[in-house]
Amino acid sequence: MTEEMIIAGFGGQGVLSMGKILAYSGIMEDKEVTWFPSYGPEMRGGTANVTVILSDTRISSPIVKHFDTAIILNQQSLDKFQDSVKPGGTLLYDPNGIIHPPERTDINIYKVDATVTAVEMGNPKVFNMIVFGSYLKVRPILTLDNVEKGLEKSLPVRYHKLIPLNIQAIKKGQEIVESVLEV
Amino acid sequence: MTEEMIIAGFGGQGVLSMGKILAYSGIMEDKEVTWFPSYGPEMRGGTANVTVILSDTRISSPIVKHFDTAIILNQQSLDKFQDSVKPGGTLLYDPNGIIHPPERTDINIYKVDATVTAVEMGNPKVFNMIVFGSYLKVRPILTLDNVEKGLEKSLPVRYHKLIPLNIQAIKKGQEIVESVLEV
Amino acid sequence: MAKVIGAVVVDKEGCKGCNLCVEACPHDVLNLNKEVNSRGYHYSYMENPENCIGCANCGVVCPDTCITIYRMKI
Amino acid sequence: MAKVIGAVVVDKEGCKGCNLCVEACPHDVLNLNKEVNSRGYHYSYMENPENCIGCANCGVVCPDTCITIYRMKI
Amino acid sequence: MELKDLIKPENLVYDKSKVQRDVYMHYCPGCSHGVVHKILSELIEELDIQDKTIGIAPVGCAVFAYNYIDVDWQEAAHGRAPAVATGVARLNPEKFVFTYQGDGDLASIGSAEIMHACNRGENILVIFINNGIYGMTGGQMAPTTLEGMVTSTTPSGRNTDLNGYPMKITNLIAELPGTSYVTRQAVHTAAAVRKCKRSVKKAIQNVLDKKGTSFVEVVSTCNSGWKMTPDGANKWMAENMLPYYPLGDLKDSIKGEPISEN
Amino acid sequence: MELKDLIKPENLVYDKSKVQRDVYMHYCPGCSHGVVHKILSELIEELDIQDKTIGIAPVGCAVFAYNYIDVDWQEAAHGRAPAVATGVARLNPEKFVFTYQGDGDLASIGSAEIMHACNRGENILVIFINNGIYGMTGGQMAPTTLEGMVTSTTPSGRNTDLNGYPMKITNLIAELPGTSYVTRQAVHTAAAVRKCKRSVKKAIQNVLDKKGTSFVEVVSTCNSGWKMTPDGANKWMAENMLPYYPLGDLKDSIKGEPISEN
Amino acid sequence: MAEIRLMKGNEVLAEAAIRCGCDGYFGYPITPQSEVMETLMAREPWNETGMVVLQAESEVAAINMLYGAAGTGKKSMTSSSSPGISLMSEGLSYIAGAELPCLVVNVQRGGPGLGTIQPSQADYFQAVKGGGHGDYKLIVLAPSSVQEMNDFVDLGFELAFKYRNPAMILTDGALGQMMEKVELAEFKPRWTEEEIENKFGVWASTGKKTNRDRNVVTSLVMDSEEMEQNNLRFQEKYKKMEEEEVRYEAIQCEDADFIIVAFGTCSRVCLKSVELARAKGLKVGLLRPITLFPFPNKIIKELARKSKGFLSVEMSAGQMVEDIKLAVYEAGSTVRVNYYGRMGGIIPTPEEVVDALEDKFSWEISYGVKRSY
Amino acid sequence: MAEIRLMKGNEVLAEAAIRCGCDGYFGYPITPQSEVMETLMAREPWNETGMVVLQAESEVAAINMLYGAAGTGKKSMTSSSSPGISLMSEGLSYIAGAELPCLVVNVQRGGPGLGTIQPSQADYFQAVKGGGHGDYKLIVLAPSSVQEMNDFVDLGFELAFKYRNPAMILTDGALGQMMEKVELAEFKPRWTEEEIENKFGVWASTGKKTNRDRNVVTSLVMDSEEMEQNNLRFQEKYKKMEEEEVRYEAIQCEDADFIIVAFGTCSRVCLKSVELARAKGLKVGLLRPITLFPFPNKIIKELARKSKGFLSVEMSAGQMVEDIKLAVYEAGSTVRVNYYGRMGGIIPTPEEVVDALEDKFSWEISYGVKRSY
Ligand SMILES: Cc1ncc(C[n+]2csc(CCOP(=O)(O)OP(=O)(O)O)c2C)c(N)n1
Ligand SMILES: Cc1ncc(C[n+]2csc(CCOP(=O)(O)OP(=O)(O)O)c2C)c(N)n1
Ligand code: SF4
Ligand code: SF4
Ligand code: SF4
Ligand code: SF4
Ligand code: SF4
Ligand code: SF4
Ligand SMILES: [Mg+2]
Ligand SMILES: [Mg+2]
Repeated sequence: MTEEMIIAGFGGQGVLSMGKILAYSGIMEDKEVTWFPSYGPEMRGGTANVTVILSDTRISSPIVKHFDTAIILNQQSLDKFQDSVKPGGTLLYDPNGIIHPPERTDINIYKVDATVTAVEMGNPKVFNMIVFGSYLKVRPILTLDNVEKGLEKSLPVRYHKLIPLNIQAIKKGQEIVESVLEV
Repeated sequence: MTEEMIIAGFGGQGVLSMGKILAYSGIMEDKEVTWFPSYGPEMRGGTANVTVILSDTRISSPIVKHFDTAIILNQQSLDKFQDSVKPGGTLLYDPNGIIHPPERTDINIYKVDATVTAVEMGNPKVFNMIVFGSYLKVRPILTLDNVEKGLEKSLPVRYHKLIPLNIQAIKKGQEIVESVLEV
Repeated sequence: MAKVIGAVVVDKEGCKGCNLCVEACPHDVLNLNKEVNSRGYHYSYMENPENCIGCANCGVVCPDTCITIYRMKI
Repeated sequence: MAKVIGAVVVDKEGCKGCNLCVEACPHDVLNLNKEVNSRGYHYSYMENPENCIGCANCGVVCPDTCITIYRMKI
Repeated sequence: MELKDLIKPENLVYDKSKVQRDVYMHYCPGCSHGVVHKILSELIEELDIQDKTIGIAPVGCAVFAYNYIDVDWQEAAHGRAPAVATGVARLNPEKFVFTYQGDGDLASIGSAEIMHACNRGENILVIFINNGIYGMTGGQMAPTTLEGMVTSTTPSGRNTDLNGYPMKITNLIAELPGTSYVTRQAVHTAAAVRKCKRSVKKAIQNVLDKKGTSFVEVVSTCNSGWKMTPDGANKWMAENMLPYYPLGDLKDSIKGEPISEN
Repeated sequence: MELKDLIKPENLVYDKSKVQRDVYMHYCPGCSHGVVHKILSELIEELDIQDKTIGIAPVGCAVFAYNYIDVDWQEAAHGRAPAVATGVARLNPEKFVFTYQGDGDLASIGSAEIMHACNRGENILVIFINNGIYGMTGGQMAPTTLEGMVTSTTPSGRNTDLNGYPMKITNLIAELPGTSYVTRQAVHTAAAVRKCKRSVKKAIQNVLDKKGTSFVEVVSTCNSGWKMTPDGANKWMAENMLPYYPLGDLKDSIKGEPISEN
Repeated sequence: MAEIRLMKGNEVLAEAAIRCGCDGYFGYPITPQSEVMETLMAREPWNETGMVVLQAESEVAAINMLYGAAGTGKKSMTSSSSPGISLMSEGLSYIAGAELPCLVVNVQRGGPGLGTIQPSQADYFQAVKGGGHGDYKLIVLAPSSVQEMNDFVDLGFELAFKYRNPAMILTDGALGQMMEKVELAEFKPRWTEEEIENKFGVWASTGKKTNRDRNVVTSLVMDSEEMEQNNLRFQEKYKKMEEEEVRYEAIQCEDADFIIVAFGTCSRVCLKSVELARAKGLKVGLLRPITLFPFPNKIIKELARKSKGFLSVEMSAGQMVEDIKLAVYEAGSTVRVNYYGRMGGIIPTPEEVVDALEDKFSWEISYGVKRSY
Repeated sequence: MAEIRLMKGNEVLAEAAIRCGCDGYFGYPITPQSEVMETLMAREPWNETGMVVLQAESEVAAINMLYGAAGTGKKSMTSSSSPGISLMSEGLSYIAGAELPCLVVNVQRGGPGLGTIQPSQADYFQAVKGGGHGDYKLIVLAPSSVQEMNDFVDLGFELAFKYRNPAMILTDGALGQMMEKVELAEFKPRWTEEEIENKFGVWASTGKKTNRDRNVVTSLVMDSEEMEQNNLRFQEKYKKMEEEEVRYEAIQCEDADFIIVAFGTCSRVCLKSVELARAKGLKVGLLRPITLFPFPNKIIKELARKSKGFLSVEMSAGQMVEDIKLAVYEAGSTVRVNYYGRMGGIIPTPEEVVDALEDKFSWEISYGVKRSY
């Protein structure tokens, strides 16, 4: 199993930390992982994206041209990465602020209204965990158990009390994700 | 004509400037010239030497292993350079302070008592010009006329009044040089 | 004594919602908008335009030079 | 009052003839020799040894630490 | 009276300088750099020296200053702006040359270059943005970081035993005979900005009059690096930075005046 | 009484220190470097710290200092001795570390390193030989060269318009809170040598007591570079250098003391 | 049991330093490697192992602090990125000249000049040919994973001390910023003063004991004959490294017609290119130099005899390609060595490498034989 | 009539600068080149041509002053020797990245580290491969006589301005300290502000006129795509130099069995070696690269086809020899390239070069045919 994915959105949406939890959860399943962020001063208030690869074997290139999965959290990122999803691959997006939704017809497209749901849940910070949950639903490559362990590993101990809330958000995400197109 | 020579002695004996006047005089005869000094902090009160080459044609190596002529002004330099004179070449030295005189038998050896003569002339500074005169006597490769022109060129104008004295010293040197061995 | 009145125009898109003008205004004229501009910032606007005396404090402190100020005596 | 007498020994070969000890001596004990040492320097020596009080000024200023000093009360 | 009657060209009292280029700046919201850029743009316009001004941009958050102030620029290596400015000014004595440097740039890596340019009395203006931190690289300790201040390389606060003392480099600069005007200003209030502008104007005038080096420190905020809101940063600065870096002129004399005798 | 009765071990009052190595020094006759070397050797012996001393030699005429004082040494790149000393001292806090630097080394190329080592209050001794010239390289202008002084790069005398001002770097060093003891001494007379030795002793003791940076400037001669006789140089120094670089302690306090308030 | 973590390359450099018993780190912030010092400062190893971490006033100061620290026999290191490493050139030359063991990390970014902060490999020449003056060599290690970022800290120190020579980890912004699973090493105690004295008493300046002559750490030798002897000794040392310390990884090279040569980040990309090419039926192998100096000449010479061509893939205008050509020439071979690369901070994709290979060796691929110039 | 003088190489660099209309010199003393600045200071050209001469506080400052001066379109230069040039590495990379024309002189001495002050050629790699970070090239001129020390100042500026690229004169302590007869150039006026504006108004920062956009001198390009374009442009420029600016001298190479390759001081020595060898009946020629970058590859390729071997003679551990091998390899030849050199400040003698040649090519000499590896 090798899953090559990109997560992209605004800085502040928790893009990098979602990738990190993913990677940590992968480690809990004894997978090889690579987390490769874009970096630079434009990150200050600008866009952020991270390539995450999980694999059962040695990971070769951290630079990926065609992704198995793209998790897209704003229009800019959608425009930039839509075409990079492999035919038959998966694109998951939050429709908030999206004016031009994805147009590909050869990939699986899902959407999750995480922005709205997070506000509804009374905590905008769980936004990225809702998205993460949706991802786990459509690409069940990790068990929730290991994700919980991943959370434990990636969060400093003082934040461990927030893990139940995060798990709740993940479950919520699993519930609310909608299929737009399945190929 | 190519004359490759070394002039060596204590710093302060006017080794470098003798070389310079030689070189300038060479230029006056339209020769190619190279003046290559040893340099370094050991010069402060230590030894000094300079390789001078005069030639009618393009000068190749400024680094010379075997010299046509060596002008030697102290024991250290004699020890160091005696063996570098080409068989049949010329060694001119001032015996002052020399404990072990040159021992080669295959070269022309001359000596000039310039230290003493300079004191006698009432001006220790003309020491090197006396030596120079001796050299010109045994290796008449330059005319006195051109040497005078060379002096003019190499001395700052404010010292031009000293040229007659220098010429006098040169002439003195030409007089007093003694042949020790001619092969 | 002549009264001085003033008005400011905020470059909505240029504003980064830093709130410095709001703090700098001696007459509580300005505030940050609930809405965001296209760059995601809650931009500054005249909440109480009638209070403005055109003192230009807001303009002077704005790091992004988004405020143009008008003043007249009446 | 007890009189103090002194004497110095100059390391002839180490001396560079800088003359600083000569200048530093309050009793004109030292001078530079007419002769040179093997390194070509006019080395310092006690010209007027009887004047020496062993004050060590000469030793203290010598940059090449060539002077050893002895003193005794008589 | 309606706003549209008021908002008319004849009533305009404050507007963006023509010397400021019409682009968005990359600075974080509320960053002091923007305010100082504005002051410079306005003065270059007011003094009508756009065509003779050459700015030297640093490496630091102001590295893109050349995109904001519409004059000729040179981007200098980190810390070396005073040397670059020296090269420019010596060969172009009729130009107005200024450097624009951060505290990391000027007081750390570039401390030799600033001391010597000021000691030579190069005829330049130095703008020194002291925000007590390395903004550009993500908030590391600068030489001017206050004791106890948290940065990414002093996560438990600057400890003078380990990291040394906050450096009042402007005080040292004032001691150098090459400088003629040395002042410390801030831009955290409208009054401070106006005062700062007057100081910078005087400093520029000094350079135009070939009086030697003029040096303007601007005690500034870096709300991102300090992890505060922009107003919070201004307040923190007033309460913490200004007592250690008090505002005012440190020197207003003529070039060549000797430093304190001892 | 005969000399041979006087010249006996029991009457010995002054001799070469055992810490000074038994080799001829390469310095020009009458060079101040030798005197300062002697002071250091004597004190290292007196304080019995030979086995914990690490000296940092500069690039300058004293580059071979390691051949003369019998302790462990590191030869530093030109100007960087304070950084080298920092590396040594931080990792070896129980050693006694000193730098020995010329005015070109310390006040020109190495000005950033010396300012920052002193600002951090590195627990080291800095010996600063200010002879107003670059001795080693043949007598070029140094930052401390006096106005009007002739050197090979100021053949018509130092002109402050072109070359800037003679720099009183020790005064700046004294302003830095990391230094605890800062003094300016000379070695041109026996009295000055004795006084200088007392200062160096105090400075070393400060370092042994971990009081931060101690800094001893020695106003010195370079008779070769100045093109004078050794005594002539001493006189010239007393008449010309000392009025500009007056002798005495500039600071004797505890590390961390703030610099003059403004 | 070994500790497994997910860490950034930069963070792991810091953690590995602490664990391998490093005594001191001196650095100056620069993107994309500031996390090295930041991690160290947050870890406060001075409380744990006694390791000293100091933010220097500049890279020039940092490299000279390193000189001082290394000169006392302590395990010391610095890290920086391209412009900062340039500033260290004089210091590196001094360190090499004084034969001080230490570790320098270059997390490369795109140049020349201020350039970009994105990853690059354009400091290859600087690292392997000597950016500073004079004839000297660094031992240059090129990690290609976060795990190797970890492993090469200890290895770098080991080689540095073995040869009394500075070692460099030449990596780039991608590896510095990337997180991967890493197995951390066990903690090793720092050397005590006695151990250092025993190991290096011969040369380190630790304070002159009565039982030995003073130690002088220096690169100065005024006498040319003596300095030449020094130089010859250095050259001997470098030769020994070439004989004994070459490290590389050869992947699917046995039957390969074409050998891609790539190090660091590029080698990861090219690993995938090999897969892609093989999938297309092209017999491609990957040679990954791990030591850039000493360069794996011997294996290249061997491969030169059996392969139809080499492709050097670099994030530079083509630097390592010269060393490959030199090895091929010295093998008496004239097989073609091509270069493909990206610059400005761009990492090539696996696909474009395959395209480049097909393009540059289209003749060889069509005719199935090698061609020389 | 041209003025003939006897001058030191270092002095002539200064005189040539004044005469060619140089606007500014920035330097810091270092043996064996301090006479350059000393001569300038004594000449006081500011009174004569208006040229500015400034003693900087360090080499780092000097190179950055040069950056500033060159950035205003002025003809500016610096000089130093090996350790000082290392300190300039960052600045040189910036100058290359900002494409500023200027002249840098390296009067080399023996390294690494403080080393010796005697002549050396061990900064060859640093000069031609780029001592600083990133992909950049200097135009490198190697004079071999005091006359060329004179001529290459003007030539260096000419090429620097033609390509908007820093040029370097790579020479050594021997040529710097040596006096020879030199024919000085006529005085050229310095460019006026208008001439600079006309020539370089496009890029130099001379003060923004209303009729043009502001000029920015920078090497910073945050965007990688754009930075890559920059890099590609630089590479184009370097390629153009390789096509158009190669300079060399080939002496008695037509019929030569063996080609000695040497530059600078070594080439003078080898000129005599050729005489000595020919006198012994060995057909030896001398190829003297004048431009080290661009390197005279073409002529080497030609000679590779007809000769039986190359001997690179260097005052280093063997640096240029790599470039010769690369050229030979690219000629599809496997003819042997050997190296002979001295280090530590020692200049080889003509005799030892001949001995080395006979020794290293004894096989070829005995059998009269070429041999490959
Ligand atoms: C030689 C070198 N070292 C380090 C850096 C990284 N760097 C860029 S900006 C900067 C410091 C910025 O701080 P400051 O000068 O205070 O400016 P600010 O961003 O706070 O305005 C550093 C260390 C660099 N670009 N070059
Ligand atoms: C990087 C570098 N630049 C320049 C030099 C040349 N250099 C050697 S010593 C020296 C200055 C010496 O002057 P100072 O420090 O005052 O010591 P002094 O000889 O006067 O005691 C210089 C410039 C060098 N060795 N290294
Ligand atoms: S001009 Fe003055 S009163 Fe009006 S909004 Fe601005 S600060 Fe307030
Ligand atoms: S100060 Fe400027 S940027 Fe900040 S909120 Fe006000 S208008 Fe907006
Ligand atoms: S000890 Fe005193 S009195 Fe005696 S020679 Fe020396 S200085 Fe003169
Ligand atoms: S001070 Fe020392 S070196 Fe100088 S003359 Fe006296 S004894 Fe000799
Ligand atoms: S990081 Fe700090 S200095 Fe930089 S732009 Fe943001 S607030 Fe300003
Ligand atoms: S040159 Fe000057 S500093 Fe150097 S040894 Fe001679 S007198 Fe002393
Ligand atoms: Mg800052
Ligand atoms: Mg000095």
